[in-house]
Amino acid sequence: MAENVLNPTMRKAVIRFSGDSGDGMQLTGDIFTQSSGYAGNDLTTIPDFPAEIRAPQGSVGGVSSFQVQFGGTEIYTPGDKVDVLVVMNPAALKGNLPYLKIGGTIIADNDNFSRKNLKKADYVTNPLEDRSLEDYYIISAPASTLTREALKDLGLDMNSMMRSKNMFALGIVFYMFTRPLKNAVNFIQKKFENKPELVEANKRALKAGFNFADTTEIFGPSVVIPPADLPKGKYRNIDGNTAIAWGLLAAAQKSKKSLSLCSYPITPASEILHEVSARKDFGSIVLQAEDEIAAVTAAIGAAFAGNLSVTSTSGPGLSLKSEALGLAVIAELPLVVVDVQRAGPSTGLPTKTEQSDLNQALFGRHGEAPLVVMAASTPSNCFDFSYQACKIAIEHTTPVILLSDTYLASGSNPWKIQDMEKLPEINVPYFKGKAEDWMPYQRDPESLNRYWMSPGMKGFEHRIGGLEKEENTGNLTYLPENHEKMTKLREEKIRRVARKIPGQKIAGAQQGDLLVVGWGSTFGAINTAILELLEEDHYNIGYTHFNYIKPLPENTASVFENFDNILVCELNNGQFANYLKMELPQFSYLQYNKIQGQPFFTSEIKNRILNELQGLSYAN
Amino acid sequence: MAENVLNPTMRKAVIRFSGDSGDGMQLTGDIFTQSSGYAGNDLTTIPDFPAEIRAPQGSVGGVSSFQVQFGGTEIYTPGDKVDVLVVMNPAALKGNLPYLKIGGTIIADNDNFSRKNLKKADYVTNPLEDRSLEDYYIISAPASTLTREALKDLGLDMNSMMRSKNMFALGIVFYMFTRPLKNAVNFIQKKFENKPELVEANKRALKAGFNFADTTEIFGPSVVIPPADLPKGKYRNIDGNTAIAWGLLAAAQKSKKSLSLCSYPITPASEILHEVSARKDFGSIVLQAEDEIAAVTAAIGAAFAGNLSVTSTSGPGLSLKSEALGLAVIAELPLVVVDVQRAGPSTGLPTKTEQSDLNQALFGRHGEAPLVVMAASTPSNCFDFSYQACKIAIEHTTPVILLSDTYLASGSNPWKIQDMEKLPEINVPYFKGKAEDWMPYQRDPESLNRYWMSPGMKGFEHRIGGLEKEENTGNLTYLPENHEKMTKLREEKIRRVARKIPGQKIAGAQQGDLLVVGWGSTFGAINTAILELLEEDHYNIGYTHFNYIKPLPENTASVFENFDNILVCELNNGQFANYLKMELPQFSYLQYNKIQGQPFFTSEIKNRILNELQGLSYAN
Amino acid sequence: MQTELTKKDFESDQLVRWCPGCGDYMILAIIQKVFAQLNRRKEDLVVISGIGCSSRLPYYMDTYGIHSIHGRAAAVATGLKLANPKLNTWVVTGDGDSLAIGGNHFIHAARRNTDMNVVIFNNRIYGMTKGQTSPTTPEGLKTKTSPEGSYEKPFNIGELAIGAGVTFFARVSDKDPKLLEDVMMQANAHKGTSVIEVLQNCVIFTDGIHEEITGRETKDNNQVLLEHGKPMIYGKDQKFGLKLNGLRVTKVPVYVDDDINDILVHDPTSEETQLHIALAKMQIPDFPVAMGVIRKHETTTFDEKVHAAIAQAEQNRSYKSIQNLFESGNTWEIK
Amino acid sequence: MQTELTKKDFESDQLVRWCPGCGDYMILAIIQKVFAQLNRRKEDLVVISGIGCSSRLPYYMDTYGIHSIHGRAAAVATGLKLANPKLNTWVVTGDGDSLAIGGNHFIHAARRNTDMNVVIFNNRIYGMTKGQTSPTTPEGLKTKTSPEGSYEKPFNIGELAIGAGVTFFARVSDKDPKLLEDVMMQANAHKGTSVIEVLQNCVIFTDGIHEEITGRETKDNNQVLLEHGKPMIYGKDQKFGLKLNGLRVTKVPVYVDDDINDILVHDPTSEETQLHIALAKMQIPDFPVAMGVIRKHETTTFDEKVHAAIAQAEQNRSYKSIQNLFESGNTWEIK
Ligand SMILES: Cc1ncc(C[n+]2csc(CCOP(=O)(O)OP(=O)(O)O)c2C)c(N)n1
Ligand SMILES: Cc1ncc(C[n+]2csc(CCOP(=O)(O)OP(=O)(O)O)c2C)c(N)n1
Ligand code: SF4
Ligand code: SF4
Ligand SMILES: [Mg+2]
Ligand SMILES: [Mg+2]
Repeated sequence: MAENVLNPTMRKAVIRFSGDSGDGMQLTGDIFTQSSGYAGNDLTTIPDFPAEIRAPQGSVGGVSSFQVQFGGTEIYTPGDKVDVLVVMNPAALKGNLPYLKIGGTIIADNDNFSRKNLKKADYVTNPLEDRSLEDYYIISAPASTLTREALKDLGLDMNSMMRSKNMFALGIVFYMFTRPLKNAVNFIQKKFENKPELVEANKRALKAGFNFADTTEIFGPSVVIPPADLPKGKYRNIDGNTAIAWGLLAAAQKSKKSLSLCSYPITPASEILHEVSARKDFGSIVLQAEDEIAAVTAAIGAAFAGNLSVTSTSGPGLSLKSEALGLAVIAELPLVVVDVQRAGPSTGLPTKTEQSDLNQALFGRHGEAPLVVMAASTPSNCFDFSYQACKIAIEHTTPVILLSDTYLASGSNPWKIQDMEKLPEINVPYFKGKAEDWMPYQRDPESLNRYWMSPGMKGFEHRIGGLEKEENTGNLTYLPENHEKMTKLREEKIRRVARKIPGQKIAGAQQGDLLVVGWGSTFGAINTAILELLEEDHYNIGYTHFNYIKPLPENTASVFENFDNILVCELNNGQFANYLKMELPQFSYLQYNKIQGQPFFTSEIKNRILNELQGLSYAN
Repeated sequence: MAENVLNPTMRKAVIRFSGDSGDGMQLTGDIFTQSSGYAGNDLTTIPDFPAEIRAPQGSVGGVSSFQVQFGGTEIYTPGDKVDVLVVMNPAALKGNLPYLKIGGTIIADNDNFSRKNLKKADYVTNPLEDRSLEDYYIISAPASTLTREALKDLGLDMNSMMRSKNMFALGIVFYMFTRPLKNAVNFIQKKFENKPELVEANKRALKAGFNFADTTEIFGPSVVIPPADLPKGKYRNIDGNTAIAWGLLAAAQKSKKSLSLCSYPITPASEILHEVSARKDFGSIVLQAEDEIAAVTAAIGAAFAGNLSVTSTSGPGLSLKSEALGLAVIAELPLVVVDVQRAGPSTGLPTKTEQSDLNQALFGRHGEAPLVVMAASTPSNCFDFSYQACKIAIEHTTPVILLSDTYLASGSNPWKIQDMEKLPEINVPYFKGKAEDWMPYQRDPESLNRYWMSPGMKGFEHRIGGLEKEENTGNLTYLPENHEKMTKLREEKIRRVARKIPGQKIAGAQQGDLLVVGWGSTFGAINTAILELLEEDHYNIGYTHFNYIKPLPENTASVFENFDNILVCELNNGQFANYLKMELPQFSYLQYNKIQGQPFFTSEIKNRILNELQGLSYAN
Repeated sequence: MQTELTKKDFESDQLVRWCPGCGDYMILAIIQKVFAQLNRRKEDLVVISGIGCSSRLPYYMDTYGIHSIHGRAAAVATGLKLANPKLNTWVVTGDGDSLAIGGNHFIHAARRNTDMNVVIFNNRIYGMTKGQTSPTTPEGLKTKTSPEGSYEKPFNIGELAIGAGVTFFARVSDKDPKLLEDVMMQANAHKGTSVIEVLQNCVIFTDGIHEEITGRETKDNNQVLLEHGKPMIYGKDQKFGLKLNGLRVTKVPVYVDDDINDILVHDPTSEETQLHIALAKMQIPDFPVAMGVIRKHETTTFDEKVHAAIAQAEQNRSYKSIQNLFESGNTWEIK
Repeated sequence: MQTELTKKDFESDQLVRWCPGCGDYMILAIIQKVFAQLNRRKEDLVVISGIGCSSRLPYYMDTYGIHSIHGRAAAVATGLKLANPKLNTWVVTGDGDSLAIGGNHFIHAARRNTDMNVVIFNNRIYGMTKGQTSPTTPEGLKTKTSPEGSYEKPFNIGELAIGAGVTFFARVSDKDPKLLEDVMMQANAHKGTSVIEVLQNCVIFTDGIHEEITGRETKDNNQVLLEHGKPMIYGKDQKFGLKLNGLRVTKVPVYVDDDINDILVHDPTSEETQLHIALAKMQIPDFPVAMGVIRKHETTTFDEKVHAAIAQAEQNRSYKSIQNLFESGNTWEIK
């Protein structure tokens, strides 16, 4: 039998809760996550939903999962493979077993492993009993029976009772990881505030599970994951889409602008629209537009009107916005475009993750139409980059594309709650002088932004539009030299944003054989790989991760210079590497590309780096 | 006084006809062009229309011009500066004098230099008389008076008579260049076939001009431009848009497919739509769609239905088609997108020329969505590349973007009329076997194209769409490895097109100090510059011009290797150079970019090359 | 001409992946059934959709099909039908797909009158993206994007389509397989763009939204089935009828046989649209909702016109061949 | 509140660049005149256009303005108006801009009823791109894209707009400055989306296309001016009137005073649309073309609803501050 991966000295662990869509696995995961937060752990979570809205019950296609990695050390990913797999039915086992480490533990509701359910998952015999799982530790718990038992005098019908059996499973996990039930109970009480019978039912099931574990001898030692060394403060768990929405709200308030969010729903960006729609109490103006083109053009109208204007979308929508973004570029209006990337060209794999909209963001407009491109890299820093995108858009009167993706959108990690007071100021570029001294395309000599004067401001009446503008006056002109000048000015304006953004930092070796380069959502996997490699005494590897893409941070070349080789890792066919070749052709770039609709696994990155290192030494 | 640029030994000359929009300058130019063709000259022409539909009469904004360069040698551009400037009014002189060489000749209708007309053109005194034109040779001809005189017994009203005065001017030019009037008379007879009174009027005016020149002493020696050494055959003059339209018609016939052209009007692409709309006699199916998205998606529907499907547009339309092009890529359908580029981002400078849609063509789609990109380089070879775009689209079941631009669209040069019989065959990739042995995403092992089976074909019923496809079967699948495999297959399919296209050729030195690189419509200016430099004994310069952009011809790297330096010249901010950096990062690239809505002048290219060469020798 | 086709011939081998209980299943079944009765060669049938739950349908049909991109099905179908007018062309779409992002292609399809059948699955919500307001979401309904209840005035599909010039409009519920079949057969027989609005139930996001109209208990009083040449009577025991009062349609009781003479008789074929619009707009509780074929006015189709223009051009051809075109006008010879 | 504004205050310093004789000049002049009478602060007036000859207009107005991209003016205006509902918002567009590429935004604007005035310059052609068929080009007209005569059925703008839910629709000719002014003032007074179709003459590509309707000789017999509360009579000497016959509008002679009692009296404010549509659809030679305000039915505007929802949310706020929102739900402290 394989060694048990669970042991009292482990500093981090990965649990995956999985069951039928109706089994409440997301809630279960949320509660456990929350208690991990309380325990002072760092953590990262990722859900895994079925592609269909509601796949047939009990089928592998209908399995819904939630994975969390938590630890006494910094945690950057939800984990490649899991230590504990909770399965509420055979389909969940079937679908998720590949994620379980050899020597990991399966907690299974064996009441649900009926002949019928086994068949739905294409099992001929019961895997809990047929010894096919010998490499794992199995905890078979009659969760359904014992939950029913615990709830029997509450007067609930069978369906309602069964909806609490996820809490039974959670109780077992709480026991395993020595977690106080109090946290979970608090959570349940908040969640079902107005439904005391549900609070009671869930509490009882939870305790029943906990007690089952406590009184059953089959367990190994229970585990205590120590607290991580996190900065002091108040935390909450946050997913990327909520973080983006909140970043927008914060930026609106700080800039004293109303927020206009004009969007058309699309997976996986819709939640940003949902969250802001629910936040009308902060004065947010939301337009669910008739299509993506209406969304972006309405946002342009709102930007001209003087609002902080945003449109959120995913790849197909970004493509549709191409033409209008050209207008925003030449009109030089502040506009934030949030693109939550999904996988594939066209409709592709709409629920999967990928980083393949970078080309579209950088180059996807006719004519010379430069704008700012940036990317968030963790669910919680989606807040920061959302805020920064607004700040840059406003201060530089430019459209900004912020890239996120499915992985960040649905994943979550702890966010140290920001203090609104301490967020960086946003300086709206109003023209401070008299109207007579102002011209519509006059620029700030430093950053080259226009001034943002809007209807309602007396004396600043002016027209903007898509035709080429005369320098300063903004009048129409076909003069050849003016067009070249304006084209260069628009480019230079974007380049100068680099003066305002932080320089690239290097993790690991500050110089050496290999610099690993990542951007956007791959941070967690790459960073973990680098940390592990460092621990394994690979001192010749550095790592730099990009959040600002266009323009690149000013020190990029000097960072690259310190390494003999550069390996660019990304979830596409090489778009960032290609961009680097254009921007910094003096370097050559090794590439690691994965195009599978999946995030990188830490192990993949490690292997690739080790392979590259080996290749290098062979070459020597 | 400056030396007369006209002399009996000159081997090529440039004439510019200019007058008010209503003065018939385009027709005048056409007739002269035609007679140059008859004289065996090579030539290139370019019109210059006012930006407004109809600007005020007599104003500089309302001047319409036509420029032609013709010669006893190969002619690749309409010429930087002109030898003879015909001006029908003061505004024409005002607007066009900058184009006239020092020592050039002005032929002016001095009847039209009235106080009123001078004022409309902002002249205080009459330039024909105030000695301000001392550097030029002036032929003042009372064209209006003499035309009226010549036509007086035809019973025409004054307006109709005045419409013939362009022929008077043309008669003078015919005399200057020793051209037989017969050609012009033939042209006039064809043009006004059913209007004998107009034929007579124009003939008389023409002869009157010719006679005026003959009998006036003010002329220098008349000039005979010798015939050029052109391949034997039948020729006609053709502009780029007509050539593209005809290429489509030819490809449809050769592939035995009906042509479906689905477009939305836009300057400067509309004429393609107009020409095909007028060619319904060849069975062309034309849909003027409600917008560009409808145009491209209707074309996709037509492609699925088995037609040769095309959508023509310019930059803003190309941007709008981004999303749908992704569908064409993943559906792997033959589709030709003609993008006649215009200048600037957004609406930009819609009547001016530029090459700045290359980024959009190469990268302007979300997800990994590769397709073929190519570019025509002369008005007449628009035919060849239009035909080739269709051939590649069909044979490789892929969307192809063909880039042209305002310069090619409106310019013209002689086209050696192709023999339909001799055009390369187009092999439609039908599956030759039985339906049972076929799968929707099965590929030709060689070029990796799908087979193009369409509704109406029994047993081949299948569904396509935007979701990722399983290899071969085309069924939906989210399998990670499949997505990576299909992404790579789609990319590789495009790469393999390189096997079918001709290699890059080098003009001038086959190796040496500097390789000049161009693509698309800049061929004429660069090639002329290179030829002139060769004549000036610069043996260290080579020139290679790209028509196939994605994929690049297979021998590109080996061409580049032969030179120490590479200078990429293009009418944008460096898009092709950047693409080369990505594709062939082993080389470094010097750049010459012009972003003025204007084509390169030969002189600009020459100067730049000479500067670069000098820089290189300094560096040595 | 060929061996008879059955419903089974139109079932593809792909697993149908809608939520259990979704109204889409019924529509799929009826389309398959109808296709078997069209008396057309299977290879001449094409189903084109956009994106949405509804738009998944082509995968489940063993015909030629395109699952295109969001909103564009009508444009794709127009291109296809013009390219090969022999194809029997069906568009399957949702309320979001056809009326939100696809609105422009929808009205232009209605205007042009290309011969195709457009089946709109109207669940009054965006199903696939999990429950946002659609252009047919009723005011007041809480959705993901209108947590306080939608405050957008919805389109009435029939009114919009007829205003844009559509020649055939019908409404039917996903609970009424017989009428569904009948209406689809009529749409197929109609030359021109036929729009069928199916009141479709989304069990997840708008469950029961059409219930008052289509529910067993309430439907008799809340629906009027319009049939060509028949009086517009409805209600349990057919006790109500529709009558004109000036320009307004009003509802009146039908007590005795004589009352029936005042009752409007349905004529879907009239060129005038006013009454058709009035009927399409009737809403509960004041009126019954009109079901069946509301408008069906035949006129030349766009595909006919396009191909007639081509045929005419071919007859009066300017050039006898492409070679001839190349060599027309002003040419010269280099010898 | 401020010094009185004059037409001159709204003239920008840019050279007006339409063809001499173009109908656009008159419309520009009247818009400038109307703006001077709106009694609004100049800085609160915004003119938004798409692309086309007509869409050049904002450059000639000394107000805030956007010359946006082709077809999108209504969407841009919607975003702007919601962002700042105090702005007096005008959309200037062409028949191609608003009904071809801009069709979707047009129908959704009509549906939503955001408070703005949409002036469509209907020259029944694409002027700026030199003469292609537009969605209002009459069948049979030869254009660059239909050299044999257009075979597309055009939209009737009023019918489409009303079918999509518009609350204000008027028609007026560019030759009738007084009516133009009057209609614009009414549109401005109307809360909601007001669509004004201006029959505009393009001297280059469709010169005289409206001549039969608007020409001095023919207009009396070919136009009926609709005025609220007035009978629909027209013709030289007002000898004709419009009457209802069943559902149909018919034209009848008005000989004696008594005849007038049968004549329809115009009520643009009714919620029902049938008669408005019938009036909007009247065409020569069988009918006079309806001019003036055909429909004007007030109801809550979209901008009012959006801001009412915000106001309500602000009152019943879930979080007293953004900080409060951040700290809501499940949080924990690291000490
Ligand atoms: C360009 C684009 N925008 C948005 C989406 C996301 N999307 C997919 S389906 C859909 C709405 C579907 O609603 P409906 O047409 O009513 O179909 P239903 O799912 O309700 O049947 C949306 C917004 C997309 N796929 N593509
Ligand atoms: C995306 C895009 N497609 C096409 C065009 C070309 N275009 C400019 S104006 C126009 C039509 C204008 O017609 P209309 O709106 O009727 O205005 P008019 O010129 O007749 O006043 C077109 C097709 C464009 N500028 N942008
Ligand atoms: S979400 Fe609604 S419309 Fe979509 S499959 Fe499920 S029930 Fe049907
Ligand atoms: S082309 Fe027509 S619409 Fe345009 S400016 Fe000239 S006359 Fe007016
Ligand atoms: Mg729907
Ligand atoms: Mg127009």
